Amino acid sequence: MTKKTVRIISDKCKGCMLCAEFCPNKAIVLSQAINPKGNRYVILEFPDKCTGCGMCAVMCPDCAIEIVSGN
Amino acid sequence: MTKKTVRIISDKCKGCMLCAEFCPNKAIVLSQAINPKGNRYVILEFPDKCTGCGMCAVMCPDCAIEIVSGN
Amino acid sequence: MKKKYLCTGNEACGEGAMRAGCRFYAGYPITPQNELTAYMSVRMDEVGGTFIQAESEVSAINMVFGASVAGARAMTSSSSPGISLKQEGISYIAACELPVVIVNVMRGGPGLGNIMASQADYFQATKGGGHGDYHLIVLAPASVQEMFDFTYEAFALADKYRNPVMILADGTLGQMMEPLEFEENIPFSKGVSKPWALTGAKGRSAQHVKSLILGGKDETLEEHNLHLQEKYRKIIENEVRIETENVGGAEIILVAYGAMSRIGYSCVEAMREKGKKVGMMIPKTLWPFPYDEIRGIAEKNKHVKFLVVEMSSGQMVEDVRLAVQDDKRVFFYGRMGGGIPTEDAIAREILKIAK
Amino acid sequence: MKKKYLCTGNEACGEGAMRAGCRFYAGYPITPQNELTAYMSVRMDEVGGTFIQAESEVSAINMVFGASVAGARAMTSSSSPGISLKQEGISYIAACELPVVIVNVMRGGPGLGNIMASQADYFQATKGGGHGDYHLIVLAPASVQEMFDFTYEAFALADKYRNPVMILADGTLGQMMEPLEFEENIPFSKGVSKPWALTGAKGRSAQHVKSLILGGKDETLEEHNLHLQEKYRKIIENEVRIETENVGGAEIILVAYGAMSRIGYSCVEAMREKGKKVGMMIPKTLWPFPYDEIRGIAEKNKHVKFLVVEMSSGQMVEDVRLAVQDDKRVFFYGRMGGGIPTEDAIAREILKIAK
Amino acid sequence: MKKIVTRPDSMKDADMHYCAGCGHGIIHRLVCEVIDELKIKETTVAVAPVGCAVLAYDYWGFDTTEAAHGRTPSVATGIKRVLPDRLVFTYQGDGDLAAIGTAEIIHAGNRGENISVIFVNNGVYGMTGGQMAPTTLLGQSTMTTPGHRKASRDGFPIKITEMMAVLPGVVYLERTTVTSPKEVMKTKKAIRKIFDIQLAKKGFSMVEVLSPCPTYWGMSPIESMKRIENEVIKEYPLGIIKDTAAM
Amino acid sequence: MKKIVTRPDSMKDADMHYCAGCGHGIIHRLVCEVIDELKIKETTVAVAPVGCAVLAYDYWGFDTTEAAHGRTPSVATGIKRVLPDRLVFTYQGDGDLAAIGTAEIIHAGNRGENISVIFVNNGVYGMTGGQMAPTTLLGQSTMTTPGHRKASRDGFPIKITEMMAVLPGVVYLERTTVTSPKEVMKTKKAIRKIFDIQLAKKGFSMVEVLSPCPTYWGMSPIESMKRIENEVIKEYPLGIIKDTAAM
Amino acid sequence: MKKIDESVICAGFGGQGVMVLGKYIANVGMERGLNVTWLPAYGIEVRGGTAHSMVRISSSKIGSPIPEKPTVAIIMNTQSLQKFEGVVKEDGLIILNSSMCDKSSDRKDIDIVSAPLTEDAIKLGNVRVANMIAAGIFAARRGVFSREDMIKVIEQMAGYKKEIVQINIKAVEIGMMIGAKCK
Amino acid sequence: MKKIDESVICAGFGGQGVMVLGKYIANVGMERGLNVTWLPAYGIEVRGGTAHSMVRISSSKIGSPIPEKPTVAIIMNTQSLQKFEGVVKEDGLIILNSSMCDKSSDRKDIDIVSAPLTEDAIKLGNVRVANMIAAGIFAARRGVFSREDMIKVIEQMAGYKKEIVQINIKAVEIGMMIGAKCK
Ligand SMILES: Cc1ncc(C[n+]2csc(CCOP(=O)(O)OP(=O)(O)O)c2C)c(N)n1
Ligand SMILES: Cc1ncc(C[n+]2csc(CCOP(=O)(O)OP(=O)(O)O)c2C)c(N)n1
Ligand code: SF4
Ligand code: SF4
Ligand code: SF4
Ligand code: SF4
Ligand code: SF4
Ligand code: SF4
Ligand SMILES: [Mg+2]
Ligand SMILES: [Mg+2]
Repeated sequence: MTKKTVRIISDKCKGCMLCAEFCPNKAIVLSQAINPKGNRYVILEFPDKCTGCGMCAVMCPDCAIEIVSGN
Repeated sequence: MTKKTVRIISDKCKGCMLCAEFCPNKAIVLSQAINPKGNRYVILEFPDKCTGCGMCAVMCPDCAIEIVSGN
Repeated sequence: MKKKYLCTGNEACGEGAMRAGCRFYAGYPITPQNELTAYMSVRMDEVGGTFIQAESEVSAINMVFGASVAGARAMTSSSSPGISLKQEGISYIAACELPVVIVNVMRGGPGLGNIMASQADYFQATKGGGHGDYHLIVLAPASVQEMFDFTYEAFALADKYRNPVMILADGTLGQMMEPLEFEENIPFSKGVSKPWALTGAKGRSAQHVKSLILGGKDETLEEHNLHLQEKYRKIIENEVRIETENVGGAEIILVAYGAMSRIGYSCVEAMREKGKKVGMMIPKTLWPFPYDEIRGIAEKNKHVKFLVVEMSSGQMVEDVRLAVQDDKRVFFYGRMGGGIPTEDAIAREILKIAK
Repeated sequence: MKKKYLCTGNEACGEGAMRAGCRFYAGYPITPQNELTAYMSVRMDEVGGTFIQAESEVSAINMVFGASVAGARAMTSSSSPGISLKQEGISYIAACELPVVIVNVMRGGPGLGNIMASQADYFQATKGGGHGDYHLIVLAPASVQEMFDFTYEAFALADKYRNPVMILADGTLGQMMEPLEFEENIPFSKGVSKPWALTGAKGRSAQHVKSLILGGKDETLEEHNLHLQEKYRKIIENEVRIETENVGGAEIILVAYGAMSRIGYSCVEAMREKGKKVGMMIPKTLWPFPYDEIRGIAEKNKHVKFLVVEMSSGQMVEDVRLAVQDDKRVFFYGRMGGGIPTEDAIAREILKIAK
Repeated sequence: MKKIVTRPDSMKDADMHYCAGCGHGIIHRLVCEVIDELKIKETTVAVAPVGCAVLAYDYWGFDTTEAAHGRTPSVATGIKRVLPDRLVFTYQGDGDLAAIGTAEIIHAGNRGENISVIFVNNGVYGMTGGQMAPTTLLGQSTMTTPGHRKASRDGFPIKITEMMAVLPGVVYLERTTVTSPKEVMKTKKAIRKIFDIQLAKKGFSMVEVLSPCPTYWGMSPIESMKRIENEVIKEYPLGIIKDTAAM
Repeated sequence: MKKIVTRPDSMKDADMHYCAGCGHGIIHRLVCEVIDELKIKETTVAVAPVGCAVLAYDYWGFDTTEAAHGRTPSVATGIKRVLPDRLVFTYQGDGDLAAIGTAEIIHAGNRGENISVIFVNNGVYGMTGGQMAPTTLLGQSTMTTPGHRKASRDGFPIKITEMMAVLPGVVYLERTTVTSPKEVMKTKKAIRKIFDIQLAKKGFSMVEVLSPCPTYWGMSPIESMKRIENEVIKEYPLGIIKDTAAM
Repeated sequence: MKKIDESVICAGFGGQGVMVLGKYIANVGMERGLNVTWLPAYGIEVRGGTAHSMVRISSSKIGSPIPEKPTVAIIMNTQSLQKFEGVVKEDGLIILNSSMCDKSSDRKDIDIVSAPLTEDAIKLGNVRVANMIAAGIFAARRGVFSREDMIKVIEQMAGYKKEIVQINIKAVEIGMMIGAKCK
Repeated sequence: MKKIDESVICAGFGGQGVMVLGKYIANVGMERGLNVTWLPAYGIEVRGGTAHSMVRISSSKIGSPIPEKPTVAIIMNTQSLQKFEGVVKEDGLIILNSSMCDKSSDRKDIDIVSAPLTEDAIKLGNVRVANMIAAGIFAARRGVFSREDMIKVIEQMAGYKKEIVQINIKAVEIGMMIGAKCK
């Protein structure tokens, strides 16, 4: 079985931090960079911590998070 | 003490019969005559029965009944 | 087979709608158009259409908005104060290019006024009572038969141009009875296909109906307005209607619409019998207004004068002035607040002008 | 002492109302006039007046109806769709002859449109968006200063004639900032005595405010309408306002109002510097409209042409045509839906006409 | 001869245009009786509705204004805020209050406007000729409900008073009727109560009066009273619905 | 790589104009998820409000119409009566539903229109820049309540959902929020529920979602969620408010 | 075809059937193949009070539905007499319900038929058919409608209710007799 | 008095203070006794996205508040450069926030001052005063306002909050230095 993890579509992210707040494993953090729409966005800073539980995606108001599985 | 009784202002009466219906002593009846506004009106047919209780006046929608006392 | 009924204008209007395939009506009671609302309640019940007595005129106009979005032929009706309440909705309907029929059986105003006939909502109907640059097609029936015919046709016009159409009647027309004749078995009109209607995105991509246009990816609001103006130009080109009587050689032409034109007709007939050269022009579309037709007559005959008669302080007369472009040749006589110009009074005005 | 503020037109309008003694405001948020609503909430709180954010525009206009009935100087404001919703209320207010000030900061239409500036509610404001024969006094400020001054004066006019007054502005005027100057210690205007107001039947017999007029013992609705018309005639006689610039000897006269006149002014200035004979007429009252003033110029100088520029498909131009009575001399250039005619574009139109 | 009971002082000596046996006449009189009792004829401003009671100002001897259909509470709000010391009340039919004026009555209540509302529920649009009102009972026939009112097509009789009980700004709600001298007197008491509440500046209060419209119920005035007692009260139970006025 | 959770099929791949952390984005997605689950993308007609969600049709991949501010339920009524087999729902803000549209929502409910309503209560007018909504809490500051909302001046936060519970035509009412994954999933379930009710032709139902407006609450998205949990829920308790749908 | 141009005002209290009377006459006109209009006027009051309806019947196109000089006025009560006595065209007709009018008309230039219509109707068994007696008088007096015309329309309008048809026919017949007899 | 006629466009993202910047410049103009106008433009989107404000400052009466050929454009992000680069009047000025613009302007007929305003502001301790640095550049470069004019208005606008006044003054001063220095 392949591990589930998170893919963040950084161009859609507005940096609201709801995903990070509700990640049970604190795997997500805000990056310093700014996307083309002028927003700071989040990154999966600790991929190892991510269990693919999907809480972050449930909270994301902007469909900026996908849960994926595969290699 | 002078007896209380009823004065019906027949020009105002529309013949709705609410007064007659609610007179505990059935002192009021509808007359055959028609007033200048084209309505049949009620009269105090049985003055002796009237106790001046005022129920008729309470029910009259058209202020067509007064309770009076005097000789 | 043609059948002949004696019926009121309000009922004729309702039956015209039914025959045109109107299957959705929402309204709110108001005199002098209550017979229309009541009639629709019965007829919709008979044919399985929808009749809703809405909680207000505002709600009713937005219900027909919805019904039209869904592709139905839909109508609402009211009288002056209620029509004022519909102005936002009407502007939205025009902006969204929804085919909807709106009936105004005008009464005396302003405010609560009274329930007598009036024509004082002409400006509201023709110049835009709502906000923004839009137009209703405004039809002015003058008989019970026309209440039926114009309403029947209103649905076709509305669909053809994707534009709201108003039937502008008045208390007299709504409540008077005349024989109404129509083909018993004209099929209930089926309307036209409406690919723009929202019926679910089956076999096509999702679509929307809207009037908020912010620009960006889609068109700008200015482009949308230009499109509307282009449509209005087409309507002006194709749909102007006016009846004329004895205008050739006339010295004075009476201009009147709706119930007023009926009284005018009686007056003109009587004067012609007495040898007066009086003609008549009866606009049947108030928007588009027959500017060219009136201007044509005014230019052909430089001496003809126009007397406009209205049940108002003078509204259509402005359009006649715009057409004639010479105030000295345009006269007005009107009464307000339920007053109806009589044949006698009109005749007096004509004689005054003739001098 | 005069103080000078840099403030928006919306705020200037609000302060003008406060200085005029307006102590009752009811409104409902809508862009581009939100700053005015917000401003009134703060200022009313400061002076102990009443600010109500109503549940709708319909409710707001009827609240000011009530406040005016009780004798207060009262105001409501909105933008195009919200003003459409107020039409029934406005007709009632006019019919009941209540002094009320209504502000319309126009936006792009029809329908929801957008929040850019527009002048497409001219007809609605001047010809009667509501039902029946009535008129608002319609003032058209063209600067932040005039937003203050005209609003201040609107209350006096409203009281003087017992008539609703509309401030017809647009998104540009509402949101632009300019220096505003006014006498710091002009006394809050006290208004005039209002014996007709309903304050309780103390020391006089009971009285009422109403627009339902059935005739019978009291006057007929027609008489009431004649009374209104008589009042309107007085207003026409006394209150028409227009600014003119260099019309003597002009070959072309630009006619524009509100924010549009500002852009027009820039254009005309530039053209005059280049030696073109271009003048300008800026109506400040849209109703009563300065027909006579424009007609006067048109008659005095048989060759002068008029270019009307509006942020609309052409509404005021009809009034100019009515004044000039010669369509060949009246030209129009306009943009819609938030488009604003530029100085360049106007200049091009002028040059086209000049040829 | 001394008059013991007669037309109240604040009631004008005018013939009312109401049909025979119409409840409006009774309720009009009660309002005037209470105003006389409170001696506030000179400090009252009333707001009449659009409905059969539109001409109330022809019958009431205190200041009264018209209001656009349903906007009665908004007009009253405007007046009351300007003249907080006057007694301001609205008098509204069920079309006026529970149909077109739904938003206005609810938000006046929600603002806790210190006004009093007399809500005359006759289950029909009287003035316009007997169309369905939102309060019309199921099974009742009207001009716009072919056959009779059916829930599936026409919706349900609305209990707006019960709805308003949810609002914190509303301090007193009572439903009464005029079907007998006793009920009439209770109605009068209720009107007195809501006026007292306003005078004590306690906030928004309302009395709903179940009232007959013999004309459009198609029955005699007496039958109409019976219908209220036998049918209408079942849907609209009488009594105090809310009382947080602490008076 | 396989996508296990991704943008729902019926959600367009468009950037939403909402502010960071706005609840509208979450609720939009939930609606689409339910529509995909029910496989009704092709038979749904939605009615968008005037409010921040006015552009919902740019994000939803099913037929959607605009409606004039507050008239959303009337427009939905028109559509549903013409197309009884389509799923028709409105999506409305608290200004749209509980202020200008009070009469429309109540009477759509009272008619028992077979439609579903998603009511996004964020206690403020987002689109017009943060004015008071009828749902604004006492003590909350907005653009039109100098200082903060005071009951005496500005009225009370309105519980329209509780009011609608009085109406027989309304069969299901629930209040939810989006303050945590758990609450978000509950909201989704509630949306599913009201759509199921409509598909079963049971009548009018509504979900009120307490939703954050970080921009006009003047706090971060996370603080906004906390505020809902700590303050808003006290005034607007979560849970099923009415259920007579018998499903 | 003879040129016909009649205009009839039917006026009285709300309950006196002046609306139906007008509609009935208009219907008969239509059945005769004539142009007709009918127009109600509810007076200034919302309810109650005096009302009237206006009928025009013509062999040529009808313009105004509002007759300024009616050829006929059917007057059911005193108030209506005051209102309409003066407007009737010379050589016209006034039909007067003497049961409800406390005076008659002084006009010499018109035909006046005065009869106790209410009482006659009560005698017939239904006070509500007073209006149909008036219709009969009109038919007889102005000679525009035959008995057959009149009866056919009663049957159409009253429909299936046999007794109602019968009593209405009776009323019209009595009216026609009165109309024929009076001078 | 020298004839002055400046028109300034301030453009950038919502959060970059382009509205306040415009108001500030207009205020300084007013304090100098000049005629001024300020007009916001929120772009086509309801919220977010690029916005701009327009200022006119003139010694004569101002007609249009919408400069068709602005003399100055203060450009805070790439999108705004695309939009306004072309409209600036010849001999005009473009002030460019190079921190947020991925390219500069090619125009040869105008004065271009490019500086990393965002970074400079962060260095100053508050990213939000990038706009005030731009204001300083404007003042120095166009020579219409003196340092005193600029500072007086900051004090009026920022009011009692001392630190805010200080950092804004600093920003303006830095801007004026940049403006004086650059060529
Ligand atoms: C805007 C508007 N819509 C409709 C009307 C017509 N109208 C007058 S009264 C009324 C309803 C009357 O019913 P209700 O309020 O129940 O009062 P009632 O006559 O039964 O006492 C209506 C619909 C109007 N005058 N104005
Ligand atoms: C008739 C009308 N009035 C006012 C407006 C302005 N307006 C747009 S949205 C809105 C309210 C938005 O608040 P809400 O419904 O709570 O939605 P939110 O933006 O908070 O999601 C208002 C007042 C309008 N467009 N139309
Ligand atoms: S999927 Fe779960 S564990 Fe992974 S980032 Fe999201 S919330 Fe955290
Ligand atoms: S929830 Fe979505 S928008 Fe918010 S920070 Fe996370 S990925 Fe970005
Ligand atoms: S006063 Fe009493 S007893 Fe006398 S008539 Fe009236 S109800 Fe009857
Ligand atoms: S209650 Fe009044 S109106 Fe009715 S019958 Fe008796 S006296 Fe006449
Ligand atoms: S119609 Fe009904 S409510 Fe109106 S006056 Fe007659 S009985 Fe009363
Ligand atoms: S203003 Fe509030 S409701 Fe609107 S998009 Fe922003 S956060 Fe959401
Ligand atoms: Mg009623
Ligand atoms: Mg909201």
